[in-house]
Amino acid sequence: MRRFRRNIIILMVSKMVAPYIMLFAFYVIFHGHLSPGGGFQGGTLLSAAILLMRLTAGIKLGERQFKRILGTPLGSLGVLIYFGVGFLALLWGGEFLNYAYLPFGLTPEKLRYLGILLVEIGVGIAVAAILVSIYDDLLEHNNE
Amino acid sequence: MWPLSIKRPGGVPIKVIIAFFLLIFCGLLIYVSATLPLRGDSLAPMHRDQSAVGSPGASAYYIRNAFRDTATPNMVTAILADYRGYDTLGEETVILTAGLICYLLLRKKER
Amino acid sequence: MSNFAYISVAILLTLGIYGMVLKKNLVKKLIGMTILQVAVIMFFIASAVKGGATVPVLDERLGIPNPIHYISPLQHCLMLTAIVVGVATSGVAFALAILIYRRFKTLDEGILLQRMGEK
Amino acid sequence: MISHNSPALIPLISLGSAIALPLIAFKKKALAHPFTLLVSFTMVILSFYNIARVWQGERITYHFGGWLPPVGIEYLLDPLSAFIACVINTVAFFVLIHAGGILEREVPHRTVPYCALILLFLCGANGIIITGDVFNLYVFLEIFSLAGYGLIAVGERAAVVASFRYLILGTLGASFYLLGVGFLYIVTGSLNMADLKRIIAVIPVNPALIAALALMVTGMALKMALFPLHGWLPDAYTYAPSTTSALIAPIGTKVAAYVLIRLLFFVFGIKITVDTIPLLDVIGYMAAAGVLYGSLLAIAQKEMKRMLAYSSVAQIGYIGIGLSLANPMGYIGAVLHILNHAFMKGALFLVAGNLRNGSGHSEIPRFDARLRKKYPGGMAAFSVAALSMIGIPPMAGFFSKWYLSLGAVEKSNWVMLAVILISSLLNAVYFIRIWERVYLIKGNEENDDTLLQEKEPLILLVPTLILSFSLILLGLGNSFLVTKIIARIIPPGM
Repeated sequence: MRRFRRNIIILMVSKMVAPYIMLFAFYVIFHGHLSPGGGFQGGTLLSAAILLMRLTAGIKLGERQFKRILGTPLGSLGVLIYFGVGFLALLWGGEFLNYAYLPFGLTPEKLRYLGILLVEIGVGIAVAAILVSIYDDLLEHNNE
Repeated sequence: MWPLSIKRPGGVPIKVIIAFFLLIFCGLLIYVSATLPLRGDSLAPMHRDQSAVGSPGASAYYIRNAFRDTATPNMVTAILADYRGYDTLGEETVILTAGLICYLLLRKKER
Repeated sequence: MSNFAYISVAILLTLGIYGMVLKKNLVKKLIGMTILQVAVIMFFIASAVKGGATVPVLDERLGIPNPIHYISPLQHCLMLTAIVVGVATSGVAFALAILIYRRFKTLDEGILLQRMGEK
Repeated sequence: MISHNSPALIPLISLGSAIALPLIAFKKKALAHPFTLLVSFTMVILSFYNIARVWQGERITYHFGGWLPPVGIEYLLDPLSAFIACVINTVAFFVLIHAGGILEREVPHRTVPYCALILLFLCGANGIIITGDVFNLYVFLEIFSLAGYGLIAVGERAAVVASFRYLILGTLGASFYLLGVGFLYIVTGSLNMADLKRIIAVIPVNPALIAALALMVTGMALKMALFPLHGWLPDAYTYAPSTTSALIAPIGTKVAAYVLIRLLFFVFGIKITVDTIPLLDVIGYMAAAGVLYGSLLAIAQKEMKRMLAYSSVAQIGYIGIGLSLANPMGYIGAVLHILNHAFMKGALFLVAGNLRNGSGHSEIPRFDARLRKKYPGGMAAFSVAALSMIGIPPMAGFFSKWYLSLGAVEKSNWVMLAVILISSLLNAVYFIRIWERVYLIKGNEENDDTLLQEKEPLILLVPTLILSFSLILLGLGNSFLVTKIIARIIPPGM
């Protein structure tokens, strides 16, 4: 296995690019209602930004951006947001995932709009965190 | 599956037989796809407003009602997160499962 | 439009199965698996097309939404799910391949079967 | 609220707790197993509640998001799905009790993700059983299979290879299924099972419909390990940890068999599967070949878990035979065999796990009379389950074979009858081999040290005993089961 060597040019370029990838990821997540996009696409972009820093700066520096141990709990949290929104609707008398029953006092279609947004955020968090955690686990052996 | 791809002494190589069956499979698929409704025909069964027994056709229903029901212009998002939201929850669970498996198999033991 | 797109899907599908069943290297098997999944996704997406229709995002210039103006959104939604499932499956498959390589020091299934027998 | 949502609650509870488990047990790892057990117990209670609700043969539907079926996803609770869900959750509960004594030893430091995967596995199984939507079935099939790959891969050294092979073949099966769904959707324009059934009954039979049927059945046959497609099963069951094999052997293949029943009889209907193409005959002869092949290879095995795995290939063949007969008796036999085989294989794999835990191996040539002295309870459980596998009358296994034989006679299908009878003899051969070593041969007392000196702990023994002795109860109560539940779910037109 080749040893990891830090290259200053690649590091600088990726340092400049990564925040914009991340910004675009948030755009894709939050703009999913109006244009092609959504939680999964945004989540992969978010994880791409994090993984870019891991690839260029190495796991030590990369971990200051996103702790390795956080991957699985954050992924669980993302799915839990999704599940929680659905379950909240169930508790308030509707079916599971029936956003029209969410207790926020809006018209049903606005509530559905809001429900979709919350769910997409959950999906984005889950996908980003889990893709990073899979990457970390696949490389576990190499950074002993 | 694996013993199949190991060399057997003598006889027709088993690889050739499998490749032959795969060609037949490919031919059958092409034949079947030729009998499908024409692509791009907006009167094909899956695009109609009503199915053969009068139940609403899902795809046409989404196009007509997605914005009215969910105030979301992007129909794919509306289907993904609302009409068929349970599938998407399943999909998130699949990827969580993959994460958990990688954790289970590869992560170093904690001391 | 005619059904020629389905023919390329059928060929892609056969190639994928060929790789999965007959290639000896585990990573090549995984490549075959990915080709297979992509072929299925292409099949769905190809079937969603309507002649002269646009993407399924509401366009105010087209007035009240009418199915002849938009291609079918359902297949796209289903395939988003299938893509994620495919990503998850490849992730698990690579984890297993890495473990196999660590334990048996090979990815060739003939040698692998020998080493499994030896213990 | 519970009664309104009860069809969806079982998968939702297991799903929610699987998601929450990494958060709950993040600091305190010891919580993982009791929590899993509690969730499993809740699932058992809920599934019995569901059975009580559908007792009169009614169908309860549940619409996710409040959208009516062809638009939204539907869950369908009818006596068949409630019954199978009940069987699976009950077996899983006992296996999970047993896991309490063996988990720390088999997957050290890994109990949290392992328990979460078990919950996801159960969630996938229950979701597949109860769903009324063909694409939703695919999604839950993938949850179920992925969790299965992970659960298998933590076993012995060679388990990763077995798991990889299972993954390749399982993905092939799932892709075939998905392709079939695609054809079906293009021809009919619907994804809902009840809707599909009505549409398929009306539209003319065309090649695409038959291709869809063939692809979906092939995919499910791969998951179910029907005979020529069983390649992944023996290694996967052998190298997996005991808890995994005791979970996957009763649940994994049964769920795929259930999907086959749904597809053949409740989606496509007899009209296509019997009258138009001889699909059921093909399944039947493949299954019959599988019964003989599995039984013969089981006799040749030296390792108990591997022997049980090949025996599973044979037992799945029985279910296939029952389906292929396409008459009420064969159908009752197949459904009853799903129940019986789940209990029998669960008990037998638990015994194999106990032996591995106690004596460190489960190789049949090294069995002798010391096992009888050391583990009287475990061996009694083994004997009862084995008698049931062979098909001795008071046990449950006899009755499923009885109904299968009745079905074969009714259809004058003597080949199937002969296969059922011959394979019972073959079953007897491979179990008698073990009885002979355990009960008839005197052990030499000198090298007693190969066995651990301790008795089986109660936590391992009790679930094994309950699972195997309930086979007697199931056998005695089988007329009740058949008339009250299974007879109500004979598909229309059979």
